[in-house]
Amino acid sequence: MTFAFAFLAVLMVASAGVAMLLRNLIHSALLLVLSWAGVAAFYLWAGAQFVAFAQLLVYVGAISMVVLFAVLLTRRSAGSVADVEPATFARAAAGLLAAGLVGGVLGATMLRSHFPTATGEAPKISVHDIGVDLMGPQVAALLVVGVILTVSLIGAVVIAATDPAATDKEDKP
Amino acid sequence: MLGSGIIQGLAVTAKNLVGSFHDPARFTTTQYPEERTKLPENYRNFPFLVADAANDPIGSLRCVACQICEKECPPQCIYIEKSKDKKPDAAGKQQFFPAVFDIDTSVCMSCQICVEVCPFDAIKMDQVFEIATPERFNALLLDRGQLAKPNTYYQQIHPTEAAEVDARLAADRKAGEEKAKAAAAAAAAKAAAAKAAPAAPASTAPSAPKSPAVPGTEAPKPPTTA
Amino acid sequence: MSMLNACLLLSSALFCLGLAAALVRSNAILVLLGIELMLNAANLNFIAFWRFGPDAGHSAGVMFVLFSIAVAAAEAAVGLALVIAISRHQRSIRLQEATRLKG
Amino acid sequence: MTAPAPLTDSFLERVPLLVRDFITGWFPEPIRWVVAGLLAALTILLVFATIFALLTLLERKIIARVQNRPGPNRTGLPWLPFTEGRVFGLGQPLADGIKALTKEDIVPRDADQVLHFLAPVVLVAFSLMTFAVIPFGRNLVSVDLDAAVLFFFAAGAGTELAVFMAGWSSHNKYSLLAAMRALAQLISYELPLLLSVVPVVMLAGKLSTTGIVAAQAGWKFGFIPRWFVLSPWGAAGFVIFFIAALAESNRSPFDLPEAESELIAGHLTEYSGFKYALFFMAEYFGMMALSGLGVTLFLGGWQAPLPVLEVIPSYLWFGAKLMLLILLFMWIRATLPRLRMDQLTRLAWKFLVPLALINLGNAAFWHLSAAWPGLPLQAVRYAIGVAVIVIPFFLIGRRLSAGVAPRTYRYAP
Repeated sequence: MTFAFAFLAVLMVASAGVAMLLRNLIHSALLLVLSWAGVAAFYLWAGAQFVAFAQLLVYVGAISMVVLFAVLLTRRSAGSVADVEPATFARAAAGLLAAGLVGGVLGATMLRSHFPTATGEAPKISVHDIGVDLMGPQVAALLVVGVILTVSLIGAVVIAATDPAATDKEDKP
Repeated sequence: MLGSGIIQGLAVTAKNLVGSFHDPARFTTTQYPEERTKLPENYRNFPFLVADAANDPIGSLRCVACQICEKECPPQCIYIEKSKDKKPDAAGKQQFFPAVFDIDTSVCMSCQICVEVCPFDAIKMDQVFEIATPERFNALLLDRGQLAKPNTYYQQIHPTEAAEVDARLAADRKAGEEKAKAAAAAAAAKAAAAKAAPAAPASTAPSAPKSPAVPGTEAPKPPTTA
Repeated sequence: MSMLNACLLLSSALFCLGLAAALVRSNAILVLLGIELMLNAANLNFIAFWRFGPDAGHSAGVMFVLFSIAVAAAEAAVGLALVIAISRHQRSIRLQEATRLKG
Repeated sequence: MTAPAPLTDSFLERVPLLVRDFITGWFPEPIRWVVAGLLAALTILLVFATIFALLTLLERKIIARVQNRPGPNRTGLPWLPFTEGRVFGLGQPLADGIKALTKEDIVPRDADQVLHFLAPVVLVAFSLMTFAVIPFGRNLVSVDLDAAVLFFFAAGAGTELAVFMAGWSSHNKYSLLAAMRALAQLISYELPLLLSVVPVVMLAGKLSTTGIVAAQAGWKFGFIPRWFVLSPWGAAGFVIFFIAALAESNRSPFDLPEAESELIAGHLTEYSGFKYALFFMAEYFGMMALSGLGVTLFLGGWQAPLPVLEVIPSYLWFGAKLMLLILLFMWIRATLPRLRMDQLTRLAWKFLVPLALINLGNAAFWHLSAAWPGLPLQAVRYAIGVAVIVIPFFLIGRRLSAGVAPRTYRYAP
């Protein structure tokens, strides 16, 4: 139990950390996919089967695809899959410092505070329960999410679609 | 309707799939080394030498080493050495024979000119197309042992043409034999007459050696492959 | 240290990595990926509390993660559409150069 | 998986479970479930690898017959007696396997070595994982998950990633183009695939594959099976599912990622030897897995089509239905030419997705009208169900094919 958790934790943190350090964008994205899969495995470990598969489906199946597609569409030449040059040193240092501070605060808090925990078996939640919950108490949220998804899909298409006037201007020398 | 074309296409392929199992008109493949389609009669590739006796092909070649084909061959793929001695041919007449008869099939262009010029119907076109060899030089150079094939084989691969040739040869031979017989008879009669009347004039005597005894020695016949 | 604390530590580590990526990297896609990672770290907390919290078995944690995943998908779609639009307009996805709207 | 075989079933029905229990019986209790799991994985691997080997031959034979050729029929098994060494070319898969194994494995110098190696491994691993949730027979499912359908698609998502990895890591223009095509295609067709599955989940009320098969049990009037494919929404859903499955498994006519006339071999261009064989295997595994899911969701899973035929063990029925779908795959491959990229995406977004959405409403209507009394009302219900899906089909079809069909050819009938 603990061993599995430790393994997953190391997998997630290591792959995410290496992903953030790599200069090759595709490698970063694929390593992040591994990290997301690790999160899904964590859900599975915690007993949330449905959420785990949903995570896998959405992150590994959909978001990673979109990310990779974006990488391929935005690269300018064959070599430029490798990252654009990093920010200035000062900016990087500031960013790292901020992240480190947040991490320090969070970590310290986690280590010191004591949360009441329930001991015992993993709570059972079946797909049926989730369905009843989604259609019952959470139906308003479900509808809102549906609207958000639709709007964002249309918005994404509109934003990414080529503006005919703009391309005409660009193409004509 | 959208998709009707797809259904039509599926029907066509299904018909082919089923038909290939029972309809020989659809399924035309022959399993080559085991099954063979019959070659067309006029198919030809490389020449071979016709021999009259099946049990001794080299000994009974019709070829008399006249070397006409060697001279006529456009790519010059034929090489002949005439024998020093003579031996009797099918009709019993003394003839030269090819001591060496080589055809380089890597050079031969299957033009059939050798067949057309041969006055003795001794060289014909073969139908053997499985001529792949593991070696480039000697294996493609055929000597008279490999080239000699019996007349029965010729009758098998070119039945119509072979029948014509055989009929002509037989007629020639018959004519020759009759002439010889007539000549012999005449000679005998003459001898008898001479015996009976030694004083009779000998003016008819030289006609006997002039008469041809073998059909092959007659004037060349036009080739019959047309 | 209880299991819950361990999970929370893990999630804060992931969160920090995501934050660092979002702040330090200048590639728009990597920044977006960092944000996704932060979102995942938050989701991890929900599941951790659902699993080990005192009110274990209440489905709110799972529900929240489900909605969060759905919204993350929408966010990724819009974000990457924006990245593509930016790259089309300024021929680069360096965020430092996307300053056209600066006053 | 570790449930014992119920004694009510016939002996033949119980054979696989009995064998499993026999083998797991050798091991101590605590690790029995591990052994059972490994056994299931091993069985799936062996059975489907064998089927894969035979399918490669069968496919070549069928396509050959469609083109009026005999297909591979010479490679035999030389040690078999009385066959003169050739049994319908049954040795061909073996020969192909040996060839693939002994070929040189070439990795391009500029390739991304790690990803280039990982791609086929990931692909085969994920496509094998999908078999875990398919019930191959009564009580024959490796993992009876609560959210099995979701698992199936989640695992299937990994294969898309692998195709991309293969295409990108090869450092080859054609491979990269193929990878992009594959991504666009898989994203496009994931949607109709999922949308065609949703009605099934909705009416069965379950995400578990065993539950969905159980929901299709029983007979109408005592002899018509209650398979989903026999209802109007089920038939439409099955067709949509099947088309999307063709595209998802990169099969002709949707094999754009490996369109040999345009992209050499697509993402497989830089692969050789055993890695290529793995890709080939994964394609067949994907095809079999999707067919298996189609059988489970729409064709009643392992259930017999007639009550009388239930004496035949359920796994054989599943195999027969699976074979039927795979033959359909091959038949279509032998018939249809490859689509163009724009036609491909148009088909998905303008035709399949709207129809799948309408079908969702259709299924809802079917569900709500289940209690209509009397045979005439049921007939009306059926007619409405057919009309709801056929009328939009005609309308969308007419709009899509406006100006392009029917085509007339000057020199062909």
